[in-house]
Amino acid sequence: MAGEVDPAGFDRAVLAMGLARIARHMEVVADELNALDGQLGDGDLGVTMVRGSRAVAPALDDLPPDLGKALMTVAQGFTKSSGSSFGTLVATGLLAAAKELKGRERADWSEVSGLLRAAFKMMRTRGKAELGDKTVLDTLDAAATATVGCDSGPAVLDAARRAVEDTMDRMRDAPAKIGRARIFGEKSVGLDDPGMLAFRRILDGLAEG
Amino acid sequence: MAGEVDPAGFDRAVLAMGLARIARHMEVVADELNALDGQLGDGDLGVTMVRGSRAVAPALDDLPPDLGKALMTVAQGFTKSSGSSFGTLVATGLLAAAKELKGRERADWSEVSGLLRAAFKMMRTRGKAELGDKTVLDTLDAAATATVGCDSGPAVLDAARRAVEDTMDRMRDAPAKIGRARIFGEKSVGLDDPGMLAFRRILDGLAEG
Amino acid sequence: MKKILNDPYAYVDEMLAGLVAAHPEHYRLHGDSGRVVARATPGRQGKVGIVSGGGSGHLPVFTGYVGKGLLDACAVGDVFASPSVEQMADAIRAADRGAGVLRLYGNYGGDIMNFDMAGDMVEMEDIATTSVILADDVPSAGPAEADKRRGVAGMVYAFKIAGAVAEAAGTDLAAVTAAAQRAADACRSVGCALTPCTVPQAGKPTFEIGETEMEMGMGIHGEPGIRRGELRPADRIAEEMMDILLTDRPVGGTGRVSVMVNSLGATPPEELYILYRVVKARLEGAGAEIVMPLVGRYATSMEMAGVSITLCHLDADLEGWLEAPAECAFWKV
Amino acid sequence: MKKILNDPYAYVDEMLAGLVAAHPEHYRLHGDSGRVVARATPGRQGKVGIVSGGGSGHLPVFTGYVGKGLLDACAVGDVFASPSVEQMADAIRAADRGAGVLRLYGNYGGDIMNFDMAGDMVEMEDIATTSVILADDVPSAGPAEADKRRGVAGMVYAFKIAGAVAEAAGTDLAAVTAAAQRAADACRSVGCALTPCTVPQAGKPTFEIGETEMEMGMGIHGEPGIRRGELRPADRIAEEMMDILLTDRPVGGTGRVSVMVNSLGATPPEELYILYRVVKARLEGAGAEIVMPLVGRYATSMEMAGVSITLCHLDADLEGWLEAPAECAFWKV
Ligand SMILES: Nc1ncnc2c1ncn2[C@@H]1O[C@H](COP(=O)(O)OP(=O)(O)O)[C@@H](O)[C@H]1O
Ligand SMILES: Nc1ncnc2c1ncn2[C@@H]1O[C@H](COP(=O)(O)OP(=O)(O)O)[C@@H](O)[C@H]1O
Ligand SMILES: [Mg+2]
Ligand SMILES: [Mg+2]
Ligand SMILES: [Mg+2]
Ligand SMILES: [Mg+2]
Repeated sequence: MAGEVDPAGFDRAVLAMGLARIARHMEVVADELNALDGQLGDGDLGVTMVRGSRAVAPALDDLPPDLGKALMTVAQGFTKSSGSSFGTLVATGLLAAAKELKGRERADWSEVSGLLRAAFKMMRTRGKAELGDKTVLDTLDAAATATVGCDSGPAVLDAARRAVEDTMDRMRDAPAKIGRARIFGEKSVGLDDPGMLAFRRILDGLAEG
Repeated sequence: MAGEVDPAGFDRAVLAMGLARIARHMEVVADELNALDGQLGDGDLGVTMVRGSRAVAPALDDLPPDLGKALMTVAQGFTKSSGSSFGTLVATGLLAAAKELKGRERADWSEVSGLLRAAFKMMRTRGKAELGDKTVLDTLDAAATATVGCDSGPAVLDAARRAVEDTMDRMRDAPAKIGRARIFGEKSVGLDDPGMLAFRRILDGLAEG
Repeated sequence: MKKILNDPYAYVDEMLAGLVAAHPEHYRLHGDSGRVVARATPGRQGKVGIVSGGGSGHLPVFTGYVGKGLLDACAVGDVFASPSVEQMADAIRAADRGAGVLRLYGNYGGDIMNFDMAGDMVEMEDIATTSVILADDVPSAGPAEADKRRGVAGMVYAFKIAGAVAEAAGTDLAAVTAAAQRAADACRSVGCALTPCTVPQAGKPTFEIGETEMEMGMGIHGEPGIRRGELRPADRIAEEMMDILLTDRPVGGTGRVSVMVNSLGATPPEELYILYRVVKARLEGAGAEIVMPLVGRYATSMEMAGVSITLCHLDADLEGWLEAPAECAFWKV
Repeated sequence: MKKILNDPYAYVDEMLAGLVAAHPEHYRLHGDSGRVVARATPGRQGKVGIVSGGGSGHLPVFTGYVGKGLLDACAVGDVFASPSVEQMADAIRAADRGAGVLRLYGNYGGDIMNFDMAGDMVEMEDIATTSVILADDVPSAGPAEADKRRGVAGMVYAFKIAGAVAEAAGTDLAAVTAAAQRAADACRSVGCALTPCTVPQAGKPTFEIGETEMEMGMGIHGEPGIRRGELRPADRIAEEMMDILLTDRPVGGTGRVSVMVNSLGATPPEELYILYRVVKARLEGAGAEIVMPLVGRYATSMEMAGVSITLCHLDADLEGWLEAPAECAFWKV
């Protein structure tokens, strides 16, 4: 953090700091995620997030300056550490963002919305889910939309968190239509989708000091 | 039963009558035998005796006049109907007696002791048990000894029953040394040997009108 | 549910260590993850590779079927959990003999995502891949949504048939893929569970069921079935299962059918043979001729009690491939 | 203990009906009792016959091992009960190809009596018989009373070895009997039970055991073992079992040993492989070289959970016979 603060954008140092915050927060919320996933699936979502972040941690201190390569490195942590759907989706989203930022050492906060959109698209292709299926995709789509035009870190984060929260409230009573939760059918009504909650907790982690 | 009564001996008619009585009595005591065998083994001794007697029943009305052949027929009922040890031992004892009586249509009651002795010997060879192992052999040996010189049906039966009863009282607190009961070791102490009880119930059946 | 194990988190790694130690003539570990099993003696250069993968706890599925005339390699996940993308990519690499690799596995979202992503990864290494996904579990979705059905024991037929085609000289990736797809399309399965099993890391049974109950149509991970009720006599269970299978796809075509009566784990072969009487009678009553019946433990859920029945509707090609020689530690044809 | 069956009294007959219906190329019923299984294709004229028999509920033991290079015929009793004398005599007749018949079975009083008596019966028909009785279950009696030990999974090695010798041209009854005796002498087994099983006709478990207990040395019908206690980790269970086996008979001679890690029924292969790591390490640590390890379900007690380990100490002859080809529905060598 020797450089000056750049309120309009981020580089690998800011990225590393954000990832470290997320990693710390995942340790805190792991049980909560496991428990919710356990009600509708196999109860490993917290484990997935913790393993993934821990796999990434050693690389944070010297991420490549190229933001694309940096995000690739982070994605690999998730493809290696676990076979759970959410880990693969996270890796897929990171790869999509990585492609967008390839060759660049700095990006504007105003680009984040586009990165979220890119991640959303590739994750939708990978998982073959649709909007409305009550998956992490619904919150990601909402976040991408809500952050359009946000040009500071706090603005982006704020808008994204609000959008995710609203989406979760809106969809809580819908039935899950994909993944393990689908087989529980009606049981998913009234319960949050675990993947949505995980995304929310990622944003919470970024917001924590 | 058209012929005169022969107080000194028996033929196939007397044999058939005796077997019919035993068969009837086995139906009565089956549960008792199963229960005792169940405490020390597989609980099938009553079933074995009932199946065996039922298998013999159809042949009783025209047993061959040759007492040897008649006893062979009875033995076969037991070798076919079940694989349980006691069934095979009964068949073995019957075969031994059959060999002794081969070619004869009548035998003296005074010969019964010798027949029991022959049965005892062949059953001992077959089962490789020794006197004192707490099996049917101990009662059979006692009955063979006690009936020496008895020359009427009632005398034979009386002596045999008393000998069996005494032997059971004497051996009740000994541990079983052979068969399934052996593996229960100390548990057999204080319990009658199921095979001894079966022999006693056979004699009881003969004594019943 | 008592289990013989050490650290639940070491369950799969120790299991694989024992597997390759016991059968070094069949299996070897490939790569760094410790979770890829490949043939001890690789197929000939130029052979189309066949790879499978999925969660552990189903032996012989998946890993057990690595062998000549069957799979080339397999990625092994934790119990009932998908292998990672990296492990799947490694398995594809292990299976590659220069003629491309067929990914042949069951219809589970996580496995599909991961195998797809693994395919993208090896594409950059110039390994061509195709996919055939088994979706044979009839009760898991209606005929209109047949592509949502889960993949269960029909997998074994697909491994066998695709494996035979890949072994034959001069067959390319398209041919092996097409044959695998025909095998997948030919299979219909139904399961019936009597007891759950326990995932070692979870430490508790996958579901609850009464002392005298059974659940018809239940999935191999304890996915809910279509009817729960009192345990019925064997013959009625077999009748109900055959009804489900023959309603979904009646005997037709050549009339030649292979049938698998499979224990989900704890159910002993004695009970499978009792069921087989009715299965055979029903098939013959429907005009079928039974080819190579398989009765035993071919696709399991550890110590779950229950059975599954799979029909593989054959044509002359499929029948020939099914009967071609094959060999792994669990099955020799 | 849930079971898939119809009338418990029809269990064995229906099981056999299914067995021969599923594998007509291997098995046929012989005689009137419906309880004698013989090879579908009898051995050559002049071959020494090998017959076994005993209670049902142990598949593949006994009936399953009828086949080329194995048994010629088998008498099948009710579950855990001896076949009748007549059935055994019929099985001997079915096995006879004019060169006499070896009776090869386990050390249980009822079976011995019945097989002896059956031998007497067929003697009158000029069929010569010999007997070799397996007594491989180490914990069932001390070394001084080794002849009182029960017969368990070692049987499978004896079937295999005697079967190979009988198949070879020019071997007579004495040679086959001697080889079988050598095989029987070479085997040592120990079992460890986690749960009981249920005899269909009895309808209740063979014994009771706590939710977290195991019993070391327990017999395959639930005969009491030598130590009951808390379920231990897999590695410690394997260590204890290997201690028992290697104390009774250390590795010696050629140092070549075959080992069977056998599920008693419900215990899945995953757990057997976890155990196998330690079994192998212990054997190699004792200077042994492992030949043809067998990991699977070779001798069971229906749905009992637990394992047995059998060592077969080999010499060059035994090793050759063990590896000779053989084939039945449950095992191909
Ligand atoms: N095909 C899919 N498309 C989009 N999101 C998915 C898909 N499958 C699962 N998810 C998301 O992942 C979450 C579950 O993740 P995870 O627990 O890792 O799954 P599993 O353990 O079943 O592999 C779900 O709550 C959902 O948000
Ligand atoms: N080897 C033997 N020698 C003499 N008697 C025996 C022998 N084995 C069993 N018995 C007798 O048979 C009785 C048990 O008979 P049964 O219930 O038919 O045995 P199982 O069911 O174990 O085959 C025992 O109580 C004993 O009296
Ligand atoms: Mg999950
Ligand atoms: Mg998961
Ligand atoms: Mg009994
Ligand atoms: Mg009995």
